[in-house]
Amino acid sequence: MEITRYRIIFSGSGGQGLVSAAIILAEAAVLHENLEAVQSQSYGAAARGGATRADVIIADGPINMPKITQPSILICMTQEAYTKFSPLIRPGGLLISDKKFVKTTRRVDARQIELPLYQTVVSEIGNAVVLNICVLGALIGMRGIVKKSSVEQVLADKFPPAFMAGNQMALDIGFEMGFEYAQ
Amino acid sequence: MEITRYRIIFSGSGGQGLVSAAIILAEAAVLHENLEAVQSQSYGAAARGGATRADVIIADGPINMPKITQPSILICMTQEAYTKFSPLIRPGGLLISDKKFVKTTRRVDARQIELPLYQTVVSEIGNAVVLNICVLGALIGMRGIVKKSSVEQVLADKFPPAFMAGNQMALDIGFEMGFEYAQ
Amino acid sequence: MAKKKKLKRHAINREWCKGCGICVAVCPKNVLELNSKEKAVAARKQDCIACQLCEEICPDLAIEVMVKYVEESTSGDK
Amino acid sequence: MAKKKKLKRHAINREWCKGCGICVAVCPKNVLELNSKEKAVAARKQDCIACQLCEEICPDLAIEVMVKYVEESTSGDK
Amino acid sequence: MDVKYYLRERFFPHMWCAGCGHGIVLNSLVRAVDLLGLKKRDIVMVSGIGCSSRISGYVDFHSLHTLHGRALAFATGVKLSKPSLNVIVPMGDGDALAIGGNHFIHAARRNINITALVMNNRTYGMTGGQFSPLSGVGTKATTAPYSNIDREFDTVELATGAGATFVARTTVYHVKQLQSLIKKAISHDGFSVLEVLSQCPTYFGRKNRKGSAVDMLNSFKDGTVPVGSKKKQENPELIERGIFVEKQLPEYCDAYAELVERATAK
Amino acid sequence: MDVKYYLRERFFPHMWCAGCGHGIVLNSLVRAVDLLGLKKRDIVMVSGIGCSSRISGYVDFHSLHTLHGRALAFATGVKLSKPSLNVIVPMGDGDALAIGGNHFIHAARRNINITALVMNNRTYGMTGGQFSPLSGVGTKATTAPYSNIDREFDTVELATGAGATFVARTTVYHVKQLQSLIKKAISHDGFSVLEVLSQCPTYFGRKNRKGSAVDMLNSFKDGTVPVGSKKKQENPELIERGIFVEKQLPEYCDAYAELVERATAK
Amino acid sequence: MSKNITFVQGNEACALGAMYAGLDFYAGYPITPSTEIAETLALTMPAAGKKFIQMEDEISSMCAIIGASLTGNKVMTATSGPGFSLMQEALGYAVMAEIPCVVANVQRGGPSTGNPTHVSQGDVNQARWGTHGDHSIVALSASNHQDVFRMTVEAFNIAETYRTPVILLFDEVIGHMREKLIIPQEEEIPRVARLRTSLKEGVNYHPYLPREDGRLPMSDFGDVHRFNVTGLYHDMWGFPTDKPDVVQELLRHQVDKIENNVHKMTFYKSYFLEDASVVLISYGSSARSALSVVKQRRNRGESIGLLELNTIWPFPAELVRECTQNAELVAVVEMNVGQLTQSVKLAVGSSKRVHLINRVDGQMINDKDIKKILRILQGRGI
Amino acid sequence: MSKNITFVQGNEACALGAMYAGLDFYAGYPITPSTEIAETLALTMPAAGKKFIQMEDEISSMCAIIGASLTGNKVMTATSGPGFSLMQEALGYAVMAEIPCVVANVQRGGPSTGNPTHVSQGDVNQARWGTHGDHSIVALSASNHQDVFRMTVEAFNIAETYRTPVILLFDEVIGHMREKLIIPQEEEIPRVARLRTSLKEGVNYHPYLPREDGRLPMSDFGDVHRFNVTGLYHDMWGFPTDKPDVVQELLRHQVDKIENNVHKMTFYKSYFLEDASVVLISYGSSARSALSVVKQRRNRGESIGLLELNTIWPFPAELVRECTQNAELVAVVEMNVGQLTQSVKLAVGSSKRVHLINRVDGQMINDKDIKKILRILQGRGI
Ligand SMILES: Cc1ncc(C[n+]2csc(CCOP(=O)(O)OP(=O)(O)O)c2C)c(N)n1
Ligand SMILES: Cc1ncc(C[n+]2csc(CCOP(=O)(O)OP(=O)(O)O)c2C)c(N)n1
Ligand code: SF4
Ligand code: SF4
Ligand code: SF4
Ligand code: SF4
Ligand code: SF4
Ligand code: SF4
Ligand SMILES: [Mg+2]
Ligand SMILES: [Mg+2]
Repeated sequence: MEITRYRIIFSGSGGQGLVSAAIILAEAAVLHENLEAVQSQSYGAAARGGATRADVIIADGPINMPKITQPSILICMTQEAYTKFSPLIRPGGLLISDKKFVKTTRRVDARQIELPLYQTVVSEIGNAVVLNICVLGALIGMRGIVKKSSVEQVLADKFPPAFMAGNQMALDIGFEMGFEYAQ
Repeated sequence: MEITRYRIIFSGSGGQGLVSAAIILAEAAVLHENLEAVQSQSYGAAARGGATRADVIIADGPINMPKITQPSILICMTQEAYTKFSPLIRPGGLLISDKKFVKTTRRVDARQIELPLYQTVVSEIGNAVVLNICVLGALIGMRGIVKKSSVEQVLADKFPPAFMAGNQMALDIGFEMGFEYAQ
Repeated sequence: MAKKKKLKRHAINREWCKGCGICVAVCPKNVLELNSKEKAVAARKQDCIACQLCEEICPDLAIEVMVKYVEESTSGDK
Repeated sequence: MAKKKKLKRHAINREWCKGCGICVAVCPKNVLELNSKEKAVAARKQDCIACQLCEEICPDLAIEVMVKYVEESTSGDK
Repeated sequence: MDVKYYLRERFFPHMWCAGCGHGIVLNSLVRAVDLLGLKKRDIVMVSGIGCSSRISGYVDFHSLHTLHGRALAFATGVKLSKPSLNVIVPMGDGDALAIGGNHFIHAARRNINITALVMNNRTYGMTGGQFSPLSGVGTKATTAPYSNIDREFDTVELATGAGATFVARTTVYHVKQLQSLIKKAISHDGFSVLEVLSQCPTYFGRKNRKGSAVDMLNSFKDGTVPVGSKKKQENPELIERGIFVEKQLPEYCDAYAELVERATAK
Repeated sequence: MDVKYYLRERFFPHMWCAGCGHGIVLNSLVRAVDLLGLKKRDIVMVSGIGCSSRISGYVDFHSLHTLHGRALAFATGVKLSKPSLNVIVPMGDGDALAIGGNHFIHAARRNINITALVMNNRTYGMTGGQFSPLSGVGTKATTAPYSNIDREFDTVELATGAGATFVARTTVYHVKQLQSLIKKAISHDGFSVLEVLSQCPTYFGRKNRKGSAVDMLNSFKDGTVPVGSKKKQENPELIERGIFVEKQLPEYCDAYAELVERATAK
Repeated sequence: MSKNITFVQGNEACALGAMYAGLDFYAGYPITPSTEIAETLALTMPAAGKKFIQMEDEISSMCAIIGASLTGNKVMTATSGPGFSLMQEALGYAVMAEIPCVVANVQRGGPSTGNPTHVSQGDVNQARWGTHGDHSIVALSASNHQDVFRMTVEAFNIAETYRTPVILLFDEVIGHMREKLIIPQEEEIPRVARLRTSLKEGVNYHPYLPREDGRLPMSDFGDVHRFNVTGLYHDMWGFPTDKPDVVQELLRHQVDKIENNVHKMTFYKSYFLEDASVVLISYGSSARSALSVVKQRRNRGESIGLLELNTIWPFPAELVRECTQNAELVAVVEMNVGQLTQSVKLAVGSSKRVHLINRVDGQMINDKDIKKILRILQGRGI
Repeated sequence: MSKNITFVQGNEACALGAMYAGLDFYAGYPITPSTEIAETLALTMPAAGKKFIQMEDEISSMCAIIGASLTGNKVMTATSGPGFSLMQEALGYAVMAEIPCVVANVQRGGPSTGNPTHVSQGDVNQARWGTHGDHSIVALSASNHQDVFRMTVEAFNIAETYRTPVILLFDEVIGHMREKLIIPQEEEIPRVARLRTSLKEGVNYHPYLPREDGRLPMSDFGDVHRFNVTGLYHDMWGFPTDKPDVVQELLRHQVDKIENNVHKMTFYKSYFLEDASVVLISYGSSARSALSVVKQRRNRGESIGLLELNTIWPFPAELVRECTQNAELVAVVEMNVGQLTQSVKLAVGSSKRVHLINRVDGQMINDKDIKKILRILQGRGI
């Protein structure tokens, strides 16, 4: 019997690199922690204009169903994404959103955590490109889905060395912000 | 039960108009004598280079099978056609060939009649184009498959008036030549 | 007498504007800019010459430059 | 010394020839004709200048003009 | 001008990315139609598949959104069966000249009165940035990671070689010219081809470091000159804009009408 | 010359009608190959479907008889996968330019080293005489009983517009030129197009009262002039023969080899 | 003698049937053995003021007739195997966009270029499944020219009634042979006209909203209603959507409008089936030979019958089940490796009773071929 | 951590599998959801000195790979529904001319443009019958990336062994999702090389004369043997013929080489079938959900099992019959209106036991969907 640990949806807009964040998370789990993971995302005309969505499921054993109907963790990086996806969240789940982009409502039955991710990244790194890594940092800071070192390894393997510093900073910033909410 | 009267194959080379002759015969039967007829012919690369073949079946009632395996009457207007098709003829059938083009052999189990059709047409009409009509004339002269008047009507309906004289001559010549062998 | 186009107002459809910045870039009078929500706004209306270039080039058909036609002022020095 | 092409013989493949008459028409010396079986034959061999046009144009590749190369006769008047 | 009169408003904002040049073509198209005074019910937009092809869904004409590459074949059926209609065919560069190349040259050959707008963004936008037959040697694309070795067509030369009787080119930067050429192309009695250079900032731009949509628009300004300009001789890299071919030859539907006269006279 | 060395004799006499021009193309082709001194095993003939396409079965090279209109696409696979081969593609006018038009223009665009011989008899011979995109306005055909309204392509202009780097035309009457142009086309390093006017006495000739095969050949003699001849100016109806385009541009397989170098260098 | 009697090829009968049905627009590309359909229409259509166009290939032919259908015309194309393969993408478009159109496929030997001048019935299952994606299809066949004419008219009727492409699956023997055809009187065969919406300008017209009776009235391009036509899943106005419920409903609608109306589109002929312990099932030219065998055997007193299917798709499973209920032996006579036999087996339920009698060498199956195999099936050896 | 572990899309797994199998030549045209196969190969092939070409369309892509196969290469193309429809004519050519090649079809919603970014398994029967004429075909599927890789290698193996086109029938979910793939060691999966004739120059080589073991050794274009390749029926040298006996023999050879070797090409997985009274049959991504249901129900002690088919065509009827012999209920789980269900019914014989569990709205069928329908089938209502 499979033991699913996490069903995570990253949502936001096309340019935010959330698909990459989802893949990096899944790779950290699969390549460095001997876990299973499945990642999928939205395609097509929907993906072009509106909200993107990237799903990651992480588990100890084989994952049969790659699609998430009820995320245990939902990350929303635009208002549109929040509106569209927040109804899906599993009651009692975790919803992380960005303070600048999302105005949350009370109607969501989940623990909602608003973080000033964008603002922090821009002010501390000066480059919004690494926002997605910061999101990822916050997520694993909050919930130890994978080890920070695993993510670091993926980043090191994936990107040219020149990018490492920025990524590392973003990851650290996010991690710290998230860690405050760790349970 | 169908009563098949005639299974006739016209064979020769592409330019000889034998397909037309076959069609005219069948039309005479269908349009003017209330008989049933089916006509078919060879197509494709085979038809281009080698021997052409046009089949006509004429019967009192419905004709189910349009293809002739054993013709009761075979007309051969080239040596190649003779070689290829004479083995098919129904034992005791009738084989009509042209003296100029075909050298017959004894090996065929049929009544073989060689007529100087080409030569006569050329010398008496001076135009080999109507050879096919002459062949048709010979055929119905020999075996009253359809009335001569029926063929004349088809010719009149099918061709411009200017052609009628030549066609009529050819038909008459053939008919007379054939009539000598009428049984 | 010649009539002259004058700006009435810019009707910018915030729902349709995607903040590409094309109108901002092509405006010959630097009238437009993107606001904090990345939507076009007519920040310097007074400079607008109602050329309608922004309207005609907006890929999201989000701008209408409402114009009025006024008679060419002849009161000035000839 | 210049060599000159001379006819050895025409090899006409009767099996392949379809009697189109093209060789007959293009031969500059009117060497060829169709026989009663509608096959090309070299009726006036003596006139052939071995130009091989008939060979090169025959659509049925049915003609080969066999040639020999003889030295240009210099015995005549110079 | 009230562009909304010509639009199917409920589908706006449209699906194109921010800064996509295709929206500018749409903008100019409705203005050209307005200037021509055409009735909406007399226009059929026939398109294939691609980002560009989605344009037909946004205009309040009859619209036929067909198969990738086949729009001109469908359009030929529409036009010949009802010649009174104005048939406009917006096409992507892949749609028109990769998979659809054959219908393109045959429509040109027949000189059937259809207007083909080739929205050339030098990429397959809809499928995510593969190279197209107009990308050109040296460009990058998801299927040309080591840079492209495929020579490009010159749309104008191809259309001309195929016999099109109206051939023109401009860019989405040159909106006035764009409107005017669309008008001329629609008015032309015969097959007309208008190539419009259009930017895809999302794929072509990103892959080829062409900057923002604004940067790409500026490159249209700087990289093109009017037909016959001297600058072109000095710098052959420059792309010419304007009308390259404009001639009158029998239009296909007209020729068909004459054929019917011949046939019924018999 | 021993043409039989290059022929598959057992299939002779061939299937073409008496006087069909396609046989003359075959005749010239084997001579051109002989003159070039090519080895039989280094040649692949790729053809589509049509009377013309049957030519590949008669020559003792590698032969690939494919689908109607698709020969150049198959040939592209052959050539790119083994660039050392000489790939020659004999095509009918319908095969090359009706159903196969797209592959034709794209092969030209890519400049892949393939030789396309367009055997233009202005009809669909194999299917019995329908009009083709090269028949021309005013001709008759089984599908144009009231005379044809379809404009024709000019093969030379189309190939040129598509970017072919070698474009030539001659007729089966001009056998010496035919041999020489086939040689040049094969030798050209890039995509080469040679249009050969060829007679179909059986269908085009008969339907259009062009007389015998000999008459049709004579019309090629009388109806054509060398490229650039003054006669053409006096009589624009005349068709030019000769080389129209001959230029060197990077060949596709060569460009691919360079691409591999770039990719493996990484 | 009445002028209505003609002696024509099957392909001509098809063309004449199409004219009778009201054909307005034809686009095609020549291919043996279907070419005479085009050639006949090239002569007759312009003379009747109708549109005939020879396109650059089969793909564009299929596309062109769809375009022409949308301006309000009855349309058709004709082809054979290779061309039919090329038409599959656009055929699927006609299914999805619900465009009335008729496609004749005069079958020849396949696969590929195959045996182009010889007979086959090898495209039966391709007609059903040739285009990608879930869909249903209508395909009719005929074994003589009178039926070729009739089925051609019915094809147009079904196309218009159900807004669907209809395939005419003929074969080389039928296409090429000549036999008698009596052209029906003007009103002899009912003809279904294009159903156009009666909604006036300004009233919201839904091109894809079925009426209570299931039919979808159309509106011509150029008429007052402007809507969208697409090959994407779409809503009732014709605009693209990927909403799961709309997708599912549209797919079901398109499949069900055919499958639920099998009985209304089933054409067939039965010969001596009442008491038949041996039932032959056939279609197209092979049904002629099957009929010949049945008549011969009946003359000998054997209880054998024939079900000739003029409707092949949607498969008339109910009819086949009924007709074979009491049969000890069911044999499908066809010129392929057993394509319709599969469907017969599924319909009959017990596949042990169902056998194939076929010929696949390019020659028409004849009475002797059938009798030979039948003897063996009946346990009587060679 | 071994370098052989990767985390990739199914499309990448397919591309990597093809490289592992020895892919030399790829030609294709982009289309969602298959494009990543081409994109991955555009990156990896040139770097390995292999040939990658983006053609002008799918027709030419299919033709180009056939041409390249004949020079001695392992070849492949990839596409989705609309492109697959366009490839049908040339696919039939590959069947007729017996050309080894692999065609991946990553299925999306059809018919027509359909639902291009959503999942479907609607091309199952098209894969079988999409090209005209009688023929057989091989089609493989997979439900996870390890199998995608493996089946891709097997596709090349079958293509080479039987000189036949092989179709890889994946679906959007499999193509797009990312999961773990362990790249096998160099010799871990056997790879079948092109079988070339050992005949020397001058010795009469027959490209279409089967050896005793049924295989037909090939000779590369450019090598010493010159022969003819055609889509017409042909003799053992590859030259066209319409001789009835040759035609029939060639057709039978081409059909039988596939149908008679079903057992050799059947790949499948079985879960808990030994004692299962309920047997689910599935393939592709829907098999994942089916497996999930089976595991859940087994945990509850129910006797339910799953047969996952990796080989879809030739249909492993014998296997299905065996696996379902003792089942009270057989349910085919697929994302279409029941395409494979038909074949299962024919195999099982009694169609009353066989049911369809499906979803056709573009969404992946999940465990809940299956359980819902299963309850109803088991008479337990909603
Ligand atoms: C037969 C077929 N092949 C491929 C596709 C996939 N496809 C959709 S749009 C497209 C290309 C789009 O490029 P282009 O035509 O240039 O339009 P753009 O999106 O760039 O405006 C492709 C390859 C398809 N839908 N149908
Ligand atoms: C897909 C397809 N469509 C149509 C045909 C029928 N067909 C065979 S050859 C041919 C045209 C032949 O004309 P052309 O290419 O000019 O060659 P020719 O016979 O005149 O030499 C056609 C239409 C076919 N074989 N395949
Ligand atoms: S051009 Fe249009 S979409 Fe772009 S910023 Fe201006 S108003 Fe907004
Ligand atoms: S109308 Fe002209 S000046 Fe005014 S804002 Fe627009 S572009 Fe600027
Ligand atoms: S050209 Fe050739 S085929 Fe024609 S007549 Fe002369 S030898 Fe015979
Ligand atoms: S070689 Fe020349 S001269 Fe001699 S027969 Fe031939 S064409 Fe005539
Ligand atoms: S992908 Fe490119 S072409 Fe498509 S909408 Fe975005 S910018 Fe425009
Ligand atoms: S039909 Fe025409 S093209 Fe074909 S072989 Fe005969 S003459 Fe030549
Ligand atoms: Mg594009
Ligand atoms: Mg031709």
